Amino acid sequence: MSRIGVFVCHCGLNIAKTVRVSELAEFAATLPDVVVAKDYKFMCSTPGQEMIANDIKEHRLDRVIVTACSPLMHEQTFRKVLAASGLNQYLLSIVNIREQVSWVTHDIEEGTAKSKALLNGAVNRARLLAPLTSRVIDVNPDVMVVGAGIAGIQAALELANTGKKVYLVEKNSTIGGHMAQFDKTFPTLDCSACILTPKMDNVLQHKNITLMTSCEVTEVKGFVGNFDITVKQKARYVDHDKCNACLACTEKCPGKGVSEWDEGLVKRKAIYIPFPQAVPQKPVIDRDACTYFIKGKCRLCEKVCEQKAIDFEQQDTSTTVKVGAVIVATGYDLMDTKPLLQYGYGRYPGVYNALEVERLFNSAGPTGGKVTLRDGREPQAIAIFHCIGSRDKNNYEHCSRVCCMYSLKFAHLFKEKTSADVYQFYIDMRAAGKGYEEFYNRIIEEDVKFIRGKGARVAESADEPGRLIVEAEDTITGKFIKLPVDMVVLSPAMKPRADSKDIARLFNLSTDKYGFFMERHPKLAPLSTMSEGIFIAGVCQSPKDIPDTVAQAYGAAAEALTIVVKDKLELEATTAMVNPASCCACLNCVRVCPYGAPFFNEQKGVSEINEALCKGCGLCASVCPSSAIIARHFTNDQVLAEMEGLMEF
Amino acid sequence: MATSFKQIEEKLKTEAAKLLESGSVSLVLAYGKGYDEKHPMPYVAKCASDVANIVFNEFCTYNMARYLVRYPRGTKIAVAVKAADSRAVIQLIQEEKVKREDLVILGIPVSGMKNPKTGETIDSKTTCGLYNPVLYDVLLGEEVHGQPVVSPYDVLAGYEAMDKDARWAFWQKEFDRCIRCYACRKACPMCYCDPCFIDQTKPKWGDKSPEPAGNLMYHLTRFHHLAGRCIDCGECSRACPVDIPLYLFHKKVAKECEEMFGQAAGMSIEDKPALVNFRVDDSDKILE
Amino acid sequence: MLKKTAINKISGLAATLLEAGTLLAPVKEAAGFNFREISDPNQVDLNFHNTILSPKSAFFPHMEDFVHYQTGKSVLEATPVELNLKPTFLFGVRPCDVKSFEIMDIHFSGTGAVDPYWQKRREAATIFGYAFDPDVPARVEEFYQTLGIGAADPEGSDIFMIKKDGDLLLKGITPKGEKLLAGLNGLDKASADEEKYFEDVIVGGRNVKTRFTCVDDKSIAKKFEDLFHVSDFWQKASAACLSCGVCTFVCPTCYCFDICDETLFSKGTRRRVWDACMFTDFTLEASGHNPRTQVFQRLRQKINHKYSYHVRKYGVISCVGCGRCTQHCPVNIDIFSIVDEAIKA
Amino acid sequence: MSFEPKILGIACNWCTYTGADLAGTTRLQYPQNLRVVRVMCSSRINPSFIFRAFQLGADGVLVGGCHPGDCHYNTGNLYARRRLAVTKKILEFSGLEPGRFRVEWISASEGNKFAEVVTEFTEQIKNLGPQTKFKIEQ
Repeated sequence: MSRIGVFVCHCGLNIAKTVRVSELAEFAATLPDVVVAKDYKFMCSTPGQEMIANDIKEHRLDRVIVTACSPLMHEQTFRKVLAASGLNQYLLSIVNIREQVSWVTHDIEEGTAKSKALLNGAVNRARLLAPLTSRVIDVNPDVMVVGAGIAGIQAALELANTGKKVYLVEKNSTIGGHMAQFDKTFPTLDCSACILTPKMDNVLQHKNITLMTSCEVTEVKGFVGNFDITVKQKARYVDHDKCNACLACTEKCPGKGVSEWDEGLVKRKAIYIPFPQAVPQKPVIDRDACTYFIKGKCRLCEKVCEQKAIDFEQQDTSTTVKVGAVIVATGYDLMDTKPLLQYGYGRYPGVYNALEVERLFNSAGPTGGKVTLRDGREPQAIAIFHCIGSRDKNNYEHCSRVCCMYSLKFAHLFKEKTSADVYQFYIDMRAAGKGYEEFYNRIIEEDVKFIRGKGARVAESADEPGRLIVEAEDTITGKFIKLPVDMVVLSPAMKPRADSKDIARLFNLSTDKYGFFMERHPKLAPLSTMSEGIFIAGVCQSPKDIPDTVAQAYGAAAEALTIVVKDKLELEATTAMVNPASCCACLNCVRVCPYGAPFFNEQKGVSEINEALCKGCGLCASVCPSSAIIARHFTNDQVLAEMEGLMEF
Repeated sequence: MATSFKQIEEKLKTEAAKLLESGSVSLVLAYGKGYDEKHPMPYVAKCASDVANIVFNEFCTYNMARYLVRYPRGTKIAVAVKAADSRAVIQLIQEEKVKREDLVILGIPVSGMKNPKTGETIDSKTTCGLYNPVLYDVLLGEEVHGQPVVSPYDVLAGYEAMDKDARWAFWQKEFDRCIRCYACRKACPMCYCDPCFIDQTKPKWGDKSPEPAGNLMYHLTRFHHLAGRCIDCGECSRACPVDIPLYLFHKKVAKECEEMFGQAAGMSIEDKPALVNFRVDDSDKILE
Repeated sequence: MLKKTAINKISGLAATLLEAGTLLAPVKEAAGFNFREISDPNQVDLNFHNTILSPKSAFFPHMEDFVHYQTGKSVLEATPVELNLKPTFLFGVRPCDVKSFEIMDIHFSGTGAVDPYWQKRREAATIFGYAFDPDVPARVEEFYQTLGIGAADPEGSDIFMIKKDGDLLLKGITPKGEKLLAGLNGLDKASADEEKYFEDVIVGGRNVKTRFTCVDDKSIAKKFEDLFHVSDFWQKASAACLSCGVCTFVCPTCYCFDICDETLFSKGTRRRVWDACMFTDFTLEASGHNPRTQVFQRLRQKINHKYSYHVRKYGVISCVGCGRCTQHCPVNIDIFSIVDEAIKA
Repeated sequence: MSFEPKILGIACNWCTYTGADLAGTTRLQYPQNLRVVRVMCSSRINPSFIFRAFQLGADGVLVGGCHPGDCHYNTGNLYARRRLAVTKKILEFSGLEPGRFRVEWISASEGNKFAEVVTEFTEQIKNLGPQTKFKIEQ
C-alpha cells in the first residue's frame, strides 16, 4: 500500500479558469491510496513547495503527485522538494493540466473531466514508481583526438592550452592532413603552409600533447569519462627516439615509392619524410618500396645512419590509453573518379583531379609550382568541371561545398601562372561564406569563362593529338558545347574516409548513408554524437571549408572539456536493466540499441546492459519479447497502469 | 522424378550414421517411430545404434528446427529439414540462437506431406508451400522440380475481402475456442521465449484465463512477436487441438512484412530480422 | 426398466431434459465434438466417438470464479460467488470418462477437504453414461481395457445408454437415475430382445481389445519408483515433448489448477483456472527457483503422478485410458507406450 | 448526449509531448478527448500497449513521435515506424476499424500540427462511433 499525496495547482487562473481545481482535489481524495489531496494557488512558489514538504513529513507520504504545468517546466523543481524531504526524487509524478488541458480548452466541464482522467492515470502509475539512484563515476581528465588534420590539430591545441592532456592519434607518418597539400586557401589566397605549419609545430612542442603518428585505434572500451582505447603503433622501422632527423638515409635510399603527398604525381624514396615541413620530421620506411624488404638486401640507410636508428626488426605494437572524452576528426577522401568513364580520368593524361592541381601550384610540388602538363607543355586552355560525383543521385547526393570556391581559386592561379583560357563548367555557383561572393566577383573580372552546365564528357581530339574535347550543355543558351582544351580539372565529391565505417563501429557512431558521422542533433548538438563523450569535428561529419572546420574544432574541444573538467559524472538513473530470469537471449536489445549498451553475456547466457551507455529511450524494452527488460521509470507495469487509469473515467 | 519417402529415409539413415560415427555431430534431429505408421514422432538419434529407429514418411511433418534451441550453445547438431523447416533454421541463425558452423543441415526435398491428425495433404494453403530446402549441407534426394503455382498468400484473398465486422466475428469465433494449452507457441520453432510474455505476472499483459480478452491479447501479441520471423511452416495450426487457423493470421502478417520491408523471413542468413531493423528510407506509407 | 428412443429423435429427449434443468451434451464443433451447455435441443449430436475435451469441465470448469472484489476496498466487502445450480444432466459420457469422476472425487471430496464447487456441481448432476458403439472398434489411441475399464461399463452412471442400430437404449442404474428415467416422457419401453442385447453389450464391452495387455497397478507403480532416477529413460521418453498443455487439458483426470486475480478498472475476480504440470512456470516459486526446469522432469512428474504416486497414495491409477492425450499430442507422444517401455525396462 | 470518445495518446517526450505543450503555450484549442501518456521515445511503445489500450476501451489510439531522422535517440522512431506499421496491420486483419489507430510525426515546434491532428482524429473517431470490438465489457 502506498501513501500518495496529490497537490493540485491553480497556477493563478491559468489552470483554475478552466479546471475546477478544488473538485479535482476532492476527486483525488477518493482514489485508493491517496492520503492527502490539496489545491493551492501557486504550487511552485516557496509556500507551495513548503506545503508539499510538510505534508510529506506529516502524512508520511511515499509518493507525490503534482497536478500542475508540464513536467518539462517544473519536474526538476518538485524533484528537489522530494529530495530535500528525504524522499527519492523519482517517486514524483507530474500531471500536466495546464499546457495540455486548461490552455487548450475554454470548457470547464471538459477541462475538469480530462484532468480527473489524467490524475487517475498518474495515481495508478505512482503506486508502481520505484526509487532510483544515479550512479556517479570518476572522470579521466585526458582527451584523445583522432585524426591530425586541421580539425584535430586545432582541437588538440585548444584542449592542451587549457592544461588537459591530449593524445593526438594520426594514421599517417605526419600530421597536417589535406590542408598541408594545398597551395593557397580561398578566398584570401593566403599560403596554406604559412598558416598551418606553425600550428603543426606547436603540436610537436606542446608539453600536454602526446603525438601518436603512424597510429591507429583498434579497440574502444568503456564509456563516457572512462574510455580505454587501444592504439596500434605501426612499425616505422626507424627508431624515432634515436633519429636526429639528419635525413642522410633518405639521400642514399635507392627505393622508389609513390608520393602520397604529391598525389602520386612523382616518386619518393622508400625511406622518406612525406614533405619538408612534416611533423614529426623523422623518416619512416615504406615496406612495400624498400629494396631490403623486397629483395632481402640493401640496408644502405642503416649504413649511413650514425644514430643507429634504423631497425628492420621493428614490429607493430599496441598501447592502451585511458581518456575521458574523444574527438573524432578523421577528415575525408576525394571520390575516385576513374569509374566515371565519361571524364577519362586515369586514361587521358590531361585530366587531373583537384588535389593533383593543388600540388601543381605548390612551389614544393612536383613541378616546383609551375603549371605544366604531364608531357611538360604549358596548357593553353583549361576546363574546370564542378560537381563531379557531388549533387549526383548516382553517386553522392550532397553538395561538397568547397568545390565552387577552390575551382575559382584554381582559375585565379591558372590565370596568374599561365596564359591559358580558363573555363568553369558549373551547375550553380555556391558562394555562401564570408568574402566568397566578393571572391567570385573578382574572378569573373579576371577573364575566366563561366559556362552554366555540368561537364558531360571528355574525349581525345581526333584532329589535334594530345588535346582534349570537353562537352557540355550551356543551360543558359541551351546550346551544346564542344570545346578543345589541354587540361581538364575535375572537382570530385568529398566522401568519408574509406575506413569511416570501421571508425564508426569502434566508437559506436552512426553514419549517414555515405558514411559521414551523424551528429546527435543536426541543429542543437552538431558536434556531439549518440555516444556520450565522443565528439566529431570537420569533414568527417559533412563537407565543409577550413573556417567551418576550425570553428567545429574549437567547439568540439569545448564540448570535450565539459566532460573532462569535472571529477565526477552522474549517469542517467532512468536506464534499462535486464531481469536475467526472463531473458530468452534473442539478442533483440543488442541489435537495436543506438548506443551499444546491451551486450550478450556468453557465460550467463543472457543479455546485460551497460548502464553507463544507456540513455533510457526504452527501445530495448519494447523489442524484448519476454518482457525481461525493465525500462526504469517507464516500465511496462507503469505504462499499463497509467493507461488503465486514463481510460477508467 | 521425386525421390520416394523410403529413399529419403534410407539416405537420412546413411547420413545420420556417418555423422554420428565420425563424431562430427553429437545428435541428429530427425523422425522416429510413433505408436503407429501414421503417427511418427520427432526423434533424436544420439549414437549410431539409434539410427535404425529413424523413419521418414509423409506424416513426418514436424519442424525439427523447433528442437535446436533445446541444446546448449555450441552443441554440434545435424538436423533434418524440409523446406519451411530450413527457413526456421536460417531464421534461428539470423537471431544468433544457433551458429551455422555448429549445424549439419540435412535437406529433404519433398512434396505431398500429410497432416497426421487429419490425413489431409499439406500445401501452400497452410504452409509456405516450398518443396525444397532453402539451405542445406546435404540434400537427401533430388530437388522437386516446379514450385507450386499457387502463392502461399492466395489463401488469404477471401479473408482480406471480408468486411471488417465479418472478419472480427470470424476471429472471435476462432479465438473463443482457444483453451490456452499453448501448443501453438510450443510447437513454433521461433517461439523460444521462456517465460512467454503471457506467463508474466509483472507486467501482466493479459488474463490467464481462456476468455476472449486474454485470448485476443495472447494471440495478437504473439502474431506481432512473430512478425517478420514466422517462416510459415504451419506447425502452430497443426498442433492446435481445437483447430484454430493461426496460419492464416501469420500468413497475413508475413505477407505485409514482405511487402513493407522487402524481405521474407528465413530466406538468407545474411538478413537481419525485419522488426529489429530499419531502412532510413522506409516509407511512411506503411503506417497508413 | 429399459427404455428406448430413436437416435434421430434425440432432440425430443434433449428438449425434455432442457425443461427440467441444465443439459450438457456432445456438440459438433469445428475441430470435433465437445460437451457444451445446450440451448437448442437440436445441438445434441450423439454421432461421435469421443469428445476432444473430457467431460470433467462439467464439474471442474476451465474457469471457476470464487470471489468478486474491488481494489482498494476491504476484504470484507468482497462478494464470494455462490453457485445456484439447476438440476444438471450430463448426457452421453463414455464409460472410461464416467470412471474418471470417481478418481476426481478422491481429490475434490474424498480426502476430507471438500471442494464446495465440485461437490455442488456433482450433486446437481445426473450422469447419462453411454457405451462405446459396439459395432465400432476401439481407436488405436484408446487403452481403457488395459486399465480394466470396459467399453460398456455402466458403473458410475445414473442412467446408462447403449446404441442399437437406430435406437438408443436407456436404463436407470442408480435410484436417482431410475427415478428420473421413469419420469421422462416420450420414451418407449424396450423389448426383451433389447434387454438381452443391453446386457450382452455390457459383457461384450469387457472383451474389447485395446493395444496393451493388462498389467497390475502395483507393479507399474513399483517400476516407476525404480526408474525415477534413470534420467536416460526420461530423457528419451521426453525427447519429442514440446511441454505444452494439450495432454493435461484434454485429460479427464488432470485436476491441477492455478488461482489468479484478474482485475480491470479496480474491479477484480479471484478465479480458479486449469493449470498444467507440463508448463515451465507450473513449479516456479516466488523466490524465482524452479525445481522442474527440464522437460524430462515435467514429463516424469506427469507420468509418475498418474501411474505411481497415485497408486501408492490412493490405490488406483489416475488414468482411464481414454487416449485423448495421445490423440491430441502435437508430436504423437503415447503415454501408455512409455508405461509399456517402463514395464519392459 | 453526443458520443464523446476516449482517445489514448502516447507521445515521445522530446518531440510530440513538447509539441503538445507548445500547442498549449500558444493557446490553440482542440477537443479534450485525448489523454496522453508520456514515454521517452516512440520506440518505447510496445505493440501490446496498443492492443491493451483498445481492450481498456479506447475508441482511438494516437501515437506521436519525432519525424524520422530527427529522433532524439537517433534511430528509435525508425524502429517504431516498422513495429507500429505491423501493429496496425494486425489490428486491421483482426477486424478493428482501420481509422482507430494512427501514428503521426509531430516535432517540438509543431504545436499547430498537434492541435490539427488531434482535432481531425477526434472527429474521425466520433464518426466511427464507440469501439466495441476489443473493449472488455465488465
